[in-house]
Amino acid sequence: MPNPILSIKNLNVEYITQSDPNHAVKNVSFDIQKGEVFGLVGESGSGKSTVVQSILRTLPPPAIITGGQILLNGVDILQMSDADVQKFRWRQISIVMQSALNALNPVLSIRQQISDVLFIHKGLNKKEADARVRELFDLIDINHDRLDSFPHELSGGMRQRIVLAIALALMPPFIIMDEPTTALDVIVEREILFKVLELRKELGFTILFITHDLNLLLEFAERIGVMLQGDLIEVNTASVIGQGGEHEYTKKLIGSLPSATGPRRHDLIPLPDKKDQEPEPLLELRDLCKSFNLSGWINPKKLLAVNDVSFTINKSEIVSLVGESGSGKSTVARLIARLIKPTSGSIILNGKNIFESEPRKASLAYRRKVQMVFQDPFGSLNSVHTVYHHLERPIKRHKLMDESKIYQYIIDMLEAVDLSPGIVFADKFPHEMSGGERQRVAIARALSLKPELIIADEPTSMLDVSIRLDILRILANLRNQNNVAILFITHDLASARYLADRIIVLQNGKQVEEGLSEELTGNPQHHYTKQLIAAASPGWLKKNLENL
Amino acid sequence: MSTSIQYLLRRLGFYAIAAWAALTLNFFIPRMMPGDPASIIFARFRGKLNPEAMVALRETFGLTDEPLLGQYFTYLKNLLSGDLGISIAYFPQPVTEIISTALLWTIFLAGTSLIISFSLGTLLGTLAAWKRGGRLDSFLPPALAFFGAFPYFWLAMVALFTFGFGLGWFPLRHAYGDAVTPGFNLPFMIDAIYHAFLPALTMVMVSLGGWMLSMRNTMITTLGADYITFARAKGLPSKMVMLKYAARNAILPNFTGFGMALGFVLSGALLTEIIFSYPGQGYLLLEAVRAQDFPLMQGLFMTITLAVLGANWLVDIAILFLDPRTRR
Amino acid sequence: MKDKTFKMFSFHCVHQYILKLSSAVLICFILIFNNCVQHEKTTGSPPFVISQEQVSSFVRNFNPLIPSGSSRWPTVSGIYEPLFIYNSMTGIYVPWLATGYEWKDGNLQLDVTIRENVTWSDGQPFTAYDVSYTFNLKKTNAALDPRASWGYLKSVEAINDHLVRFKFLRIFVPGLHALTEQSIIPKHIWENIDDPVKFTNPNPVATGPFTEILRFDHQIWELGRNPHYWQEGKPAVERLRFYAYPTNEQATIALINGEVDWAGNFIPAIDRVFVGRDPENHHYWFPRVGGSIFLYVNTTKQFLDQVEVRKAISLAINRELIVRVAMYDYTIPAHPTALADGLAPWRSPTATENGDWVEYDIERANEMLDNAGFKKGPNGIRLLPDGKELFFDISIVSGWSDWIRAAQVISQNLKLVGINTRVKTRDFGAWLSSMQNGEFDMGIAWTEKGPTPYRLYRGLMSSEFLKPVGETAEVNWHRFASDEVDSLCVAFEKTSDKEEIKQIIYRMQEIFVDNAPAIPLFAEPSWGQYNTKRFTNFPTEKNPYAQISPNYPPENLLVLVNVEPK
Amino acid sequence: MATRKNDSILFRWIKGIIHNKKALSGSLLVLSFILIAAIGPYITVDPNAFLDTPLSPPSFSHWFGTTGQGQDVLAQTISGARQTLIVGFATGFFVVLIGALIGGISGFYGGKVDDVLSMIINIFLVMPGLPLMVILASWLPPGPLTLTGVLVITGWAWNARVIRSQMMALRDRDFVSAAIVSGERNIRIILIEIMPRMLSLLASSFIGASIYAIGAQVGLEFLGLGDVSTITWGTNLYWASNDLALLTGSWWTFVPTGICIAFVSFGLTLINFGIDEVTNPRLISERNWRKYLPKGKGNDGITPVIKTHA
Repeated sequence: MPNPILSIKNLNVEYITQSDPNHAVKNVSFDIQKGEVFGLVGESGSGKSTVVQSILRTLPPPAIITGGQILLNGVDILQMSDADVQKFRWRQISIVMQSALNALNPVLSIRQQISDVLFIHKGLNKKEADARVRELFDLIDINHDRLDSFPHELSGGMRQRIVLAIALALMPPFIIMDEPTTALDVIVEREILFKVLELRKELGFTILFITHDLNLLLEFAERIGVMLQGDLIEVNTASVIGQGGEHEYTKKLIGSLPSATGPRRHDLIPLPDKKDQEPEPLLELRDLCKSFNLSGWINPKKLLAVNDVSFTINKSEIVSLVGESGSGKSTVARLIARLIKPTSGSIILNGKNIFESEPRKASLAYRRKVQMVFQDPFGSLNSVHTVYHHLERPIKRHKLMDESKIYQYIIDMLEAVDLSPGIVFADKFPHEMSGGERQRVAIARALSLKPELIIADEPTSMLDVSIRLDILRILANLRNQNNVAILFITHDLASARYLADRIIVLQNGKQVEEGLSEELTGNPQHHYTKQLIAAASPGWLKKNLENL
Repeated sequence: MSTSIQYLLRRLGFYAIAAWAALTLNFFIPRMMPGDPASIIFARFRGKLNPEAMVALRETFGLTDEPLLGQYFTYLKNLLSGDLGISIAYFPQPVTEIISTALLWTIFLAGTSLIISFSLGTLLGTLAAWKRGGRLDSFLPPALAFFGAFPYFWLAMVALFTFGFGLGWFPLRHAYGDAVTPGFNLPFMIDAIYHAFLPALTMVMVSLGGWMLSMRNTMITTLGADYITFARAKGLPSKMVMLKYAARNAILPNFTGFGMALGFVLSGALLTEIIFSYPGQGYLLLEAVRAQDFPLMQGLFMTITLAVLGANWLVDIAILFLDPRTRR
Repeated sequence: MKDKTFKMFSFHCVHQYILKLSSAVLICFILIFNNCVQHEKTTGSPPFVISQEQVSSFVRNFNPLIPSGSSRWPTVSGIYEPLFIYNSMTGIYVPWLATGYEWKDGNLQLDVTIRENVTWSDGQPFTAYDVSYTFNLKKTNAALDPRASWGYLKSVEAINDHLVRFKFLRIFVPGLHALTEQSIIPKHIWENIDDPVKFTNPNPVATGPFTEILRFDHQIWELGRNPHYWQEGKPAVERLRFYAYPTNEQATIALINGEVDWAGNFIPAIDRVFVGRDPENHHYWFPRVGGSIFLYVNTTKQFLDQVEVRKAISLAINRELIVRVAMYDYTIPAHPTALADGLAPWRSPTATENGDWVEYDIERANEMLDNAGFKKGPNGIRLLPDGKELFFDISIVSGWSDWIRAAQVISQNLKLVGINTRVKTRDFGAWLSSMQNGEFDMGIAWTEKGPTPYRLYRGLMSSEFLKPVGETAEVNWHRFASDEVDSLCVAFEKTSDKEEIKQIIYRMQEIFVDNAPAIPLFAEPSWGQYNTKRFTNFPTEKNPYAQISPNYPPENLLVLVNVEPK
Repeated sequence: MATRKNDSILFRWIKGIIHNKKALSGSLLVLSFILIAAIGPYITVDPNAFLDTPLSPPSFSHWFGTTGQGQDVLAQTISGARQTLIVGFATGFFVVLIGALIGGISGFYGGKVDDVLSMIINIFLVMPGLPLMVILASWLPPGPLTLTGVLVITGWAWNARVIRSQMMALRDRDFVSAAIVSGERNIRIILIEIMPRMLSLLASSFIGASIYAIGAQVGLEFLGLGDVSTITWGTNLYWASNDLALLTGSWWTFVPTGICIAFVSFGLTLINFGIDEVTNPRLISERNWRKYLPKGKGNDGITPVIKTHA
C-alpha cells in the first residue's frame, strides 16, 4: 500500500517478572494509512494496549521493547533520542486513554492540564493558551464555565471529552484511542464516538482505535486487526471481519456476539425446557426505596438510588434487571441479598414479609434461600483461601450435610460448573485461575446451598467476550437442572434478551419498562428502552454518520 | 466555597471536643493519684507545721476540699476566662506568665526543626522515588533510618558533649547568650539561631528519615497512576511531571501525616530541650510534675495541646487549598 | 509560571547539591557564629556567679516571707537579713540585725536589742518597729507562718526604736531559734501591700548586702550592692550573677568550665571531674553539719517492733559500702548517737559507748535474730511465728538516686541475715504520705535539724507527734514514743541553763541508743564548691568562719559579706 | 481439609521476607538481641553487685568498664535488654491488639459506631504524647507494667487509624459481601476472612509500635520516671547521666546501651522495609526490570528499547 503514516514492523515487548519475562507482544507488524480508522481488537491481556503504548514509548516499568521498528512517516520511534521522544509525543501522536478519571490529574484544573501542553510544545503565553483552550472547549462543545473545574466535578462523559480536547490540543495528524468508551454507558459512548467521527471528518486525523468490543469496532473502523495473547492473528477490512474473518478465533468472537435485535439465534443459549406449570411467585418486591446520604452531617444531601421498585420473581424463572451504571440495579441486588437495608418498602419471600419476621439481620434460612454471584470474580473470592475453603464454609455454616460427605459434594459442585477435574480445582487459590474459572467457582459457591434464588450481578461484564457466553450457558442450565430462580443484572440488553424470560428496565432508580424479553426487545415502549436497544443493535453509528 | 467553610468549621468543632477531652483527662489524672501538693511544700521545711498555716496555704493554692466535680467546673470556667491559676512551684506567679515565654521558644525550636526536616525530607523522598534504584535512593533511606533509630535525647547528649562541651563550637545551654538583649535586633536573632542550631540539628537528624520514607512511598504509588503516564504521553518535561504532576499529589497524604505527627515531634522537642536546657516547655513540664504543680502542668498540657490542635487546623486549611477534592 | 523555576537547577545531580550545600551551611554556621556572636565586654570587677537554684527559667520574686521557697535564692538571706545567724561551724548565734537578747520573767519574755544606724536600701532608717511589724504580719497571715511561731508567741511589740519584746504563751526556749532566723521586712513599704502572700516584691527594699536588681531575664539575673549597707566596706563583691541551670548536669558543666564561682551541687567523682580540671582554683568542702540520714523502720509492724531486731538490722548494714557507693565517700558512717559533726560537742560518752550496734557485724546480727526467735526457713529467709517469710519494702522517692543506691546496698545486706526486702521507688507525694501515715515497712529519710540535738530526739522519740497508723504525723513516722523523753522535752523547753540542757541531751541520747527507734546510716554532708580564680576568702577547713554550702540560709550571709575579689 | 497452604498469599510473603536481604538482616539483628536478653543474665556477673572502682574504663576484667557505682557495664547492658525488649514488644502487641480491635470494629461496622470510635481515635492522635506520658508515668507506681500501660494508652491510636482505613477498604470488597451472603458471622468474617488480608499491615504496625515503645520507654526511664532500682536500658542511661558519664569522659557507661537501642530499632526498621518491598510486587518486578537496563536509565518515563529479538 502507498505511504503508511505509521508502520509497525515485528514489534516485540516483554514484561520483566520475578520468574522468566512475559512476552506480551510477539512480532506484531501492521501499517496504518493516512486518514483511516484502524481498529485493534482483543481480549484483556491480548497485548493491544501494550502495542499502542509502545508507539508513544510510555509503557511503564517493567516493560521493555525487545525488538522491531515503529516507523512514523518513515522515522523509527524506537531509535529516537529521549529529547526527540519528548518532542514527537503529542505533536505527532496523541492518545485518549481508557478511563478519563484516571487520565486527568485530580488536583489540577482542566485549564491548567490543557494549557501545560500548549506552554511546553507551542511556547504560548498565558493569554494565547487561554484563547486556544476556549476554542477546544467549543470544539467538544463544553461550556466555558467548566474551564476551572476539577475532574471530580465533571461527569464521566464530560471527562472523556476533555481528554479528547487535550488530545486535539496540538491538532496532531494521528490520534490513538485506547478503549476510550469502556467506562461509559452505551448512550454516552454513542455520543462520544459520534463526536470523534464528526471531528475526524472536519480535521481529518488518523485514528488507531483499541477496544475489546468487536461490535463497536465493526461500526466505524475501516480495517481491523485481531490480537490474541500477543499475536496479531488477523488484519482485515471491517466487512471481512464482520463476516467472520479468516482466523477461527475471529469466527468465535463474531459467533459469540448476541445482539439485542434481529432474529433470535437458537444456537447460543438453551431455552427453558417448556413444562408449562402455573408461575408460582417466589420473591416479591413492594415499592422498595433506598436513599444514601451523600455528604455533610449538617444538612446531608440525599441520593435516591432506588425509587419505588416493585416486581415479582417466580420459582425457577430468570428475570433480568437492565440499566446503565447509576440506574440502581446493583442496589436492588444488594437490597435483596440483605447487604443493605431499604429506606422503605418490603421484600416478600414465599409470601412472608421478611422485614417483619427478621427485621434486623437476615436469618440463616433466608441466606440459604437467596444467594448471590458478584460482578468481579476476583474480588468476590478471598485470595488467602483455597477454592475448597470457599465452597466448604457455607455448607458447614448451614449444616447442610455431615462432614464425611462434604468433600465429594464440593467436587460435584465444581464439575457442575464445568470445573473438572474438581479435585484439582478444589486446591487452587483464586490467583491461580482465569477470570472465567473464578466466576464459575463463585457460581458453584452460590449453588452449593441449593438456593431458591441466585442474584447474578453483572456476572459477565468483567469477563472476555469469548467466555461470557459460557457463563450465560451455565446459568441457563442451572435453572433447568436445579430449577433455581435467577435475577440476572446487566447493562447489556443483548445478553439479557438471550438469558432471561422477563426483562425489567431501570433508569435512575425507577422502573421504566417491564416485559417478556423477546417482546420488550422486539418493540420497546419507553423511549429510554428504545435508545438502549438502538445503541446495542448493529449499524446504529453508520446511520448517524450518513446524515452527517 | 461555603462547603469548605463548613468543612473547616466541622474540623474546628472536632478540635474543640479533642481539646475538651484532653483537658478533662489532664484534670482528673493528677487528682486520681496519691499525694497532695501542699504536703510537698510543707515537706520543704522538715519541721512542725501549724494547721492554720496549712489551711491558709491550701486556700492560696486553690486546693479546696470541694467535691471534684465542683472543682472541675470552676477549672473549666477559669480556663475559658484564660486564667490558668497560680503555679505552686513558682508561687505566687500566675501560670500564664511562666508558660508564655517558654511556649514561644518551644514553638520556635520545634517549629523550625519540624519545617526543615519535613521540607528537606519531602524533597529527598521525591528525588529518591523519581530516581528509584539510584544512588540517593539506595543509600540514604537506610542511613537516615539508622540515625532515626537512636533515641532523641541520646543523640542530643552526644552532640552537646562533642560539639558543645568538647569542641566548644556551640553553646552549651539557653536560647541566647548573656551579651545580647532580647528583641528585634540582628545580634539577638543570630545568637538565637546559633543557640537553636544544635538542638534543631539533632531533631532534624532523627526525624528526617521518616519524612523522606513516607514521601518516597506515596510518591512511588503516585508515579504508578494513569495520569502520570498520560502527562508523559503529553510530552511534558520530566521535571514538570515530577513536581507539578507527581510530587504535587504525593505530598497531600504526607500533609495529613504532618498534622498528626506534630504531637510526637513535640514530644521529641521537649526531651531535646531538657538536654540543651533550652528555656522551652520541656523542662518546665518535668519540674511541674516533680513538684506536683497541678496548675502549671495543666497550663503546659493545655498550651501544648492547643498548639498541636491549632497546627492541625492550619494543616487542614493548607490541604483545603492544595486538594480541590476536599472543597466539595 | 511555575515551570520557569524548574530550569534554574538541573535535577540530575540535585542530591549531590543537597549534600554539599548542607555541609557547607554547617561549616558557615560554625565560622560565622564563633566570630559575630559578641562576647561580653568585662566592665569593672567580674560578677560573683553563684549556682544554687536549679531552674529552667527564673521568675522575678523577692518575697522573703513566702514559705514555698519560690522566691529567688538570696532573698531570705542576702537581700533581707535575720536578727541573728546561727553559725553551725562555731555553734554560736552571730548578732546580725540584733545585737543581743535576754530572757526575762522566767523565760516567758524575750527582749531583743536592735542594731543602731542600720538603714534600708532606700535610705530609710531600720528600727524595732520593722521587726514587730514583720512578726505581726505573720500573725495576721497564717500562710506566712509555717513554723507556727504564733503557736507559742503571745505578742511582739517594739518598746522603742531599738528594743523588741516577745511575750510567750508558754515557756518555750527553743522557739528562739525560729525567731532569730526570721528575715525582717520594711514596715514603710509592706504596710501598703494588700496581699503580702501573693506579693512578688519585684524591687526589694531591704537591709542586706545586695539589694539592687541590675538585670532580670529568664535565663540570667544580676544583683547589685546595697548602697547603704550597714557593715563598713562590705560586701567586697560588686555584683552577684545567677544563671538558670535546669539540671545538675548543666550546673556541673558550668562549674567545671570555671563559669561559676560558688555552688552547692552534688558532683560525682568530684576530685577527677571538678578539682582535676584546675587543681589551683577548683576546691570543695563538704563539712558534715547537717543531720544524719536514717533508715526508718515502722515499729508498729510485727518483727520490726522489737529493739533487738532493729539493732540486728543496723548491725547487718555495711555503712562503709553505702558511703562509698551512694555517697562517693563524701561522708562517713553515722555516729551511734546520730549526731553529725555539727553537733559533735553534744555527744554523750556513755551513749557513744553503748551504741555499738551501728558497726557492721553480720554474725552478731544473725545470732541476735536467732535469739529473738526468728529461725531461717528452707530458702534462707527467716520466718515469722506464723511461718510466713519475712518480706519488707524499702520505700524511696523515685529519682533520689543516692538514697536509692543506699537502699539497694541495704537490701543486699539484709539478704545475708535472712531478711527479704525490695527497693520500692515512688513519687515524692505518694512516698511522703505513706511515710507520714505510717503505711510503710522501711524507708530512708531525713531528720529534724537545729542548733541543739533537742529537735532531733524530740522528733524521733517524743509522743508529741505520735499519731496512730493512717493519720498524718509530721515527724516520728516510725511511731516510737517514750514518756521519759516527753518529760525531758518539757524540762528542756523551760530552761535556758547551759549545764542543765547538756544533761537533758545526754539522757536523750542514752534512751535513743538503748531503743534504736530508728537506724542512723550516715551523716548528711553539706555540698559546697568554690573557684578561687576570681574570688578569695571562702570559708575552708582551715578558716571555717562559716559552713561553705549556700544551701543553708541564713548562714550563707556570712560567706556573701566575706568573699573578696582577687 | 486438603489445601496447599504453602502457596497462599500469606506464605508467599513470609517466603518473600526470608528472601529479602533487608528483612533478613533486620530479623537476624533483632533475634540476636532477643537471644541475649533471654540467656544473657545467666552468663554474666551480677549486674547489681558493686565490684570495682567506679567509672573505671574498659579492661579485661570489665570489657565495657564499670558504672559510677562500680558495677559491670557489660552485665548491665545485657541484663538491661530483657525488660526493655519485653516492655517494647508487649507494648507493640497490645497497641496492635487494641488498634485492630477498635480500628477493626469502627471500620467494619461504620455508621454511628464509626463516628464515635474514630472521634476517640482522632482525639488520642492529636493529644501530645509525651506530656501525657510524663504525667501518667509520674503518678502510677513506677515499673514495667506502668510503662507498658502508659505507652499503650498514648500509642494505640495511630495503628487504630491505619487499621480502620484498611478495614474500610476491605470491608466493601465483594469477598466480604459474599461471606455475609453465605451467612457467616461477623466475628468470623473479621478474623478468618479479613484479618489474614491485613497480615502484612498488622505485622508492620506491630514492628512500628515496638520501635516507638522502645524509644519512648527509654526516654521516660531516662527522665527518672521508670523504676530506677531495676536494670533496663533506660535506667542505665539514667544512671549514666546521673553520674555525669559524658562529663567525666566515661563514655563507656553511655555508649553501649545507646548503640544497642539503635541497633534493635534499626533492625526492626529494616524488617519493615522488607515487608514493604515484599508486599509491593511493583517494586520487586521493577528491580528485576532495572537489571536489564544500562546504569541510571529507566527513570525518564520513556520505555527502554533493548533489542534481543531480530
